[in-house]
Amino acid sequence: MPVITDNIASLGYATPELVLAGFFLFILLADLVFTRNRGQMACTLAILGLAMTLLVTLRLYPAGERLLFAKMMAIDPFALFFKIFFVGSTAVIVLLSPATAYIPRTRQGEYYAFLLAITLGMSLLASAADLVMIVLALEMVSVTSYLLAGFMKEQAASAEAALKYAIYGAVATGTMVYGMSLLYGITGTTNLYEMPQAIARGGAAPLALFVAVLLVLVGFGYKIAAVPFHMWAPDVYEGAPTPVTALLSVGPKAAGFAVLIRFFYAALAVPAGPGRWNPVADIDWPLLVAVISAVTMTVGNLIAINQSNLKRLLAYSAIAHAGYILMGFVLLNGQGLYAMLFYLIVYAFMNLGAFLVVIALAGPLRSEELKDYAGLASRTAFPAVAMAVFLFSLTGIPPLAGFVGKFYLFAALIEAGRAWLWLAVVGVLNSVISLYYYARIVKAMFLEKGPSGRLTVASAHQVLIAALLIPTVLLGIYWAPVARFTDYSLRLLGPLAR
Amino acid sequence: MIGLHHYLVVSAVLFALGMFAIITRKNGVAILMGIELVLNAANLNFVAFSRYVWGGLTGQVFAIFVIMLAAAEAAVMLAIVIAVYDRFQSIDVDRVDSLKG
Amino acid sequence: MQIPAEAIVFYALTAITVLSGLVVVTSRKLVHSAFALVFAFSGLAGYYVLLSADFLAAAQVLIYVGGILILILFAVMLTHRIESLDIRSETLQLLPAIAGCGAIVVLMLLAVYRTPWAVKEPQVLTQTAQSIGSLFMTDYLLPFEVASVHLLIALVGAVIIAGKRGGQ
Amino acid sequence: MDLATYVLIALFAPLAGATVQIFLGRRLPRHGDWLCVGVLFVSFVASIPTFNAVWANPAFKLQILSEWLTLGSFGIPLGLQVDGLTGIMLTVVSFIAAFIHLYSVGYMHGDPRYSRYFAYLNFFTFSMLGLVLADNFFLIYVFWELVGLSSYLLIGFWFERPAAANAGKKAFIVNRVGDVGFFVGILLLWTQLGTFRFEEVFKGIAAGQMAGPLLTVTGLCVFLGAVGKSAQFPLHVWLPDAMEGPTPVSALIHAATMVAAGVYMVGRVYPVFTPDAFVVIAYVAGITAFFAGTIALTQFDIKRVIAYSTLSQLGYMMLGLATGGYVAGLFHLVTHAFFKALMFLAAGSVIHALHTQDLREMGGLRAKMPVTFWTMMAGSLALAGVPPFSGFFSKDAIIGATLGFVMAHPQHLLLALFAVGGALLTGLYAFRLMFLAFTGAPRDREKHHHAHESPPVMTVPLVVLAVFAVGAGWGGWFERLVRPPVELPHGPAGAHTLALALSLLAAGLGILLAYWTYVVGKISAGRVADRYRPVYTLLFNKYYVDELYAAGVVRPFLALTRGCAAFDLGVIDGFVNWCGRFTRGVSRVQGWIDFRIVDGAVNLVGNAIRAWGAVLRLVQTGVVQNYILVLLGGVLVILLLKVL
Repeated sequence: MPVITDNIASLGYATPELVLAGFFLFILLADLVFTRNRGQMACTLAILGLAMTLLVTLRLYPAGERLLFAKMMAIDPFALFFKIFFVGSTAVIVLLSPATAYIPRTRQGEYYAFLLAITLGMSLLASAADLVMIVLALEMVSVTSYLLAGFMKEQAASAEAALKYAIYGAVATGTMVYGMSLLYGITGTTNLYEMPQAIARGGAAPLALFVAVLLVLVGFGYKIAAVPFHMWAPDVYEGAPTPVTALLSVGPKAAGFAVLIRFFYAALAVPAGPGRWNPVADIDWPLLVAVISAVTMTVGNLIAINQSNLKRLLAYSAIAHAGYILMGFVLLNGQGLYAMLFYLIVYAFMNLGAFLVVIALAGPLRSEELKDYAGLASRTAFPAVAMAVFLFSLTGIPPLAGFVGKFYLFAALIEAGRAWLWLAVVGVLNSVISLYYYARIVKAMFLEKGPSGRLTVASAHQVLIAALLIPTVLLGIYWAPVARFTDYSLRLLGPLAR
Repeated sequence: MIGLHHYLVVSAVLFALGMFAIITRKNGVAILMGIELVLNAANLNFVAFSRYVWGGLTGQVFAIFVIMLAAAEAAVMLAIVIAVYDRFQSIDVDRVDSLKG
Repeated sequence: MQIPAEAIVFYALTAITVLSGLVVVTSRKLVHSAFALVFAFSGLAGYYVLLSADFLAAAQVLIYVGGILILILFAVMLTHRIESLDIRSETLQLLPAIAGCGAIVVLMLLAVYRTPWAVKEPQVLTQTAQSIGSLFMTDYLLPFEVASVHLLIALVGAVIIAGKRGGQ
Repeated sequence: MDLATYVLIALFAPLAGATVQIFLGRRLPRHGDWLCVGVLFVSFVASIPTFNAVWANPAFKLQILSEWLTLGSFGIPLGLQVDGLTGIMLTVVSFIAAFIHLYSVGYMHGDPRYSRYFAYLNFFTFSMLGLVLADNFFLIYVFWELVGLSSYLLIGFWFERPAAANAGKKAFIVNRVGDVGFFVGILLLWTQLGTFRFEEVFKGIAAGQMAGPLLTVTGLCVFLGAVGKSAQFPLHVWLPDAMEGPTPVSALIHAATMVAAGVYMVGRVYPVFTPDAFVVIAYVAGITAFFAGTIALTQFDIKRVIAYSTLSQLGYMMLGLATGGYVAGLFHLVTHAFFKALMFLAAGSVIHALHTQDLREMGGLRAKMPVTFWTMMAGSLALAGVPPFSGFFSKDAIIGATLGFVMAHPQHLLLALFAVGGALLTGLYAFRLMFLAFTGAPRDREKHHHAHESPPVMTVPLVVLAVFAVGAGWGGWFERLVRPPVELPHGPAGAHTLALALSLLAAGLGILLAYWTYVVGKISAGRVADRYRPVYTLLFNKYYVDELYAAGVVRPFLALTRGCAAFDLGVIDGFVNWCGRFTRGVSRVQGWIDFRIVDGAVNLVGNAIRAWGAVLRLVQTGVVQNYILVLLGGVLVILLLKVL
């Protein structure tokens, strides 16, 4: 694999991060210098920055697969996939924010700057090829998340969310760093791409290696909110400003998956033929992750059933979805990874969409409680219908995008043979359970009687909802281009997925 | 003769102490202290491995980055603690539990 | 028993670190914990010297003792009235914590002792400050820059979150 | 534009119409009826080039393929195909559907859910067109289900009426029974042959990769789907009840879409059936043809008479297909589509004028409603199989095929009796209806006085359809376009002449009997009924099939329900309720099969799940240190499992 040691030469391949960092500073400075309309200006600049990031990211595709900055950072279609993903999901949040009243006017400049900062952190995380970079990028995402969660600090819930998030996050990071220190002791390197050989060379130290991997997994598991590292998620999701919640449930989660995949597939697996791997040194981490996956979706769905606050319900649903996505992770083959990436795309559309409806209705409805959604369909039809579509897609009902995503996951498991059939069964059962609570929302909106009086939803939000609704429906019927894109994105540096 | 194992034992004990503090202390600031202990335990590992097993400076550099992260985290967390104090008039974590279920 | 001096220093440092660590986690008074933490961090700095990581030892003292601890004390003072500085720091879920932390120590030590670490003759490192400095400018340039951006984020964020109602 | 584009337009125009209509229908001028009627005519016009293409070259074949889903060795193709049969079906379905849409504008005028009705109707048509065009089992199953769903919505359209909501449910559930069979059949084919594509399945069967009893069973499973959808005995019970839907819907269901789907499907996948399977099919079909005819004799609801006649005719189609009359069976499907749509619309016109469906309250309408009378007469003549009306040609061919089959296999003589007897019954009940409704003195003067001819928007479709009901049998065009996919045995030479004679005789006798009974009065229907009271009662009660189901299936289910209800802890909220109230009406009805069975079972499971969720919820205490303890505990458990 081509390695670029020269830092200056590497810069040319780190343009997305440069642009993001530049705009982050720019917004902060502009916010200090200008005095009028700072919120709008910051929003505009953020959009501009994201657009430019997208542009330079797309221009990186011909670069192929490389290691940059003395093997600190990897650039490959896999990383670019996630960079585009992050830019896209942040862009949705940026676009929906001006029409809401979540963020105090005086702090809007910093708000948008932090949105770019978290995107920067996620981009770095997707590219991180060294434990140092993983820790730094993960911390950047985490710290920015704490701050964003506490952005409405005047409200007790927001402050509480920030505190819990910070404490939990710090513990998870601390544990992960401790695991990394053991990993360094075992392998003598902090570079992911040097680890398989080092592990193979170092002879058998299975127990220490397992402890190290497990502790590192705590850090990643916390980011993707997998059981038993998930417990921060519902409280934080409920307390944080809803746009931030929407972002947290998509962006950092996907970033967690990105680093999880790169870490495990680059450092702890060796390629065994095209599109397959074997775990290095016989550590049975696939089984470990499979159990975590099964428990995660079950716990998430079971608790979600009893929720009455929509944000909290969606938080548990997000936990359950982390479990679904993890199903693809355990297979050690390209098909599993493919299903994961595809599901992430689908998940981004439908989950952001569901949150977007909650956000759009929070203003006119003054509530995020399920009981206030009764009879919503007769008060404002389009958001209600869109919400129903997003929720059914999250359930995995055809012909919506969620169905295709789940289909790929289950099919990959079934294709892999009898070993993982149990996981597929658990997954299907969970999908059924999830229908129970998603349908409850739909039932409330369409069949129950609620107060009368029309609600007006901001037109900016209507447009955004439509923009997310169309792919959610379309991807359920025709997804060939996205599938091709996903397939191409499997070019992970080092071990090629396909 | 002091060897690698000695340091690893100390580090494991520090890690456990830090965890213990995090789990048992009510006070937000005390929890932060526990977190610092955990991070320092990791750092001790890094430096010890660097010295006794692999040589070079990788471990030390990593430890410096961890110290930097700890500083940033401490700053943010203490700021959040102050914000929580403004709302709850307390920094006892078990009283900050309005979000649950 | 060739170099008892190292052993003596090590055990002395261990006594300081672990005991003050114990005080940190058990003291009923927050301020006592804070000061005990100074000793624990200093003990760690001593280890670093023993491990011939002199730059790191200095950084430990400067950043932890000089920076983070001051920060902690500020937070203690900002969140309590001066007269009640010796606020009690109570505990909860004691028994499960003892069991859990005890178990994790045991398991980790098991892992440590079962592992055949490839221990080599320790090299004597000189002038680590210079080497680390040049590493930051070469191999570790990217993490270094990322860390600086990270600190900036933390700084701005801390100001915003801790600032008075309504921001600036 | 190339042909594929036209085909896609023809297929998707109704879908587009339905989509726009469901969201915007109420805001459009005239509630969007022009849009929905318009897209159907677009669809019809777009299907004409296809027809031209197959007409110019009967061996024409067009395939529109697209890989829809692939995963490793598993792939589902998304293919459409056009050949002679689909060319005809595409045109006929869109044509009839278009006129039924047009007719609905008048019939449904002023209904509170007028716009919704058209959306459903468009969707129904789309589903049927997709079914016709599918080139693989997967796709045909998808559209099959869509047809079922949309028929359910339309039959239960007036869900405020318990009978309508019940009928919708009944249709849905009975069809589901058939669909299970179909699904199993498809899965069997797939596991044996590894493909869903018709072409490859046929190739595999021709190559002998699947044969013997397994193939017979598979074929019967597939046929079970058709039994449900095409309302063959014993799953026919839903069709007469489906009359509760708006009359144009009945017309659509009976003529071109729903029931035709089963027959079309059997024709489409013809090579899947073994001779043994065909014997079973033939008996099912023969029984349906004959007994439905006998029931029709005793009914007084005008729509029910036509409904039972549909059952009987469907039996004929299947009988033709099963006895080697491939072309005859499908031909009858097409001619029947024309004259049955016509008869329903004419009946609708009568109902519209009289506001009653009871034949006993009609009579003497001929003068009041001349257009309706004459068009209906054309339909009845076609139905009875009187030359030169279209029905004659197709039915004659079917009887010919059946006789041929019976001559070759004398042990199946019963089939011939069913076929000929059915023809006699057809003439009898068709003209019983005509005479009772249109001739003689009006039996309800009040209603008769208010009766009037329907508006042109309703009569024009009648006239157009009548033209086809008369002429669709001429010219041998169908034989030119549709060829059997497999080599069929030729029946003995004399079969056709005999069939011609017998069918003419049977039809003539039937009509004559009707004339004697209901016009001349030589035979008193009442006295016949009295003399054979048990038989009459049996027929009048439709052989008690519904009651048998009630005793054999429904009551045990209800008993089970009560058992489950005992366990039911009374949680009302939740999925089941939502499912139960899928349309609001469905929930209001207690009826045929009580949803409480499902309610009880699922609520039980639901309660258990909820209880678990509530327990797990307790862990989420709100104190972050508890969370961290759980984290630590999780790590420890995993570690311990590893170490031990």
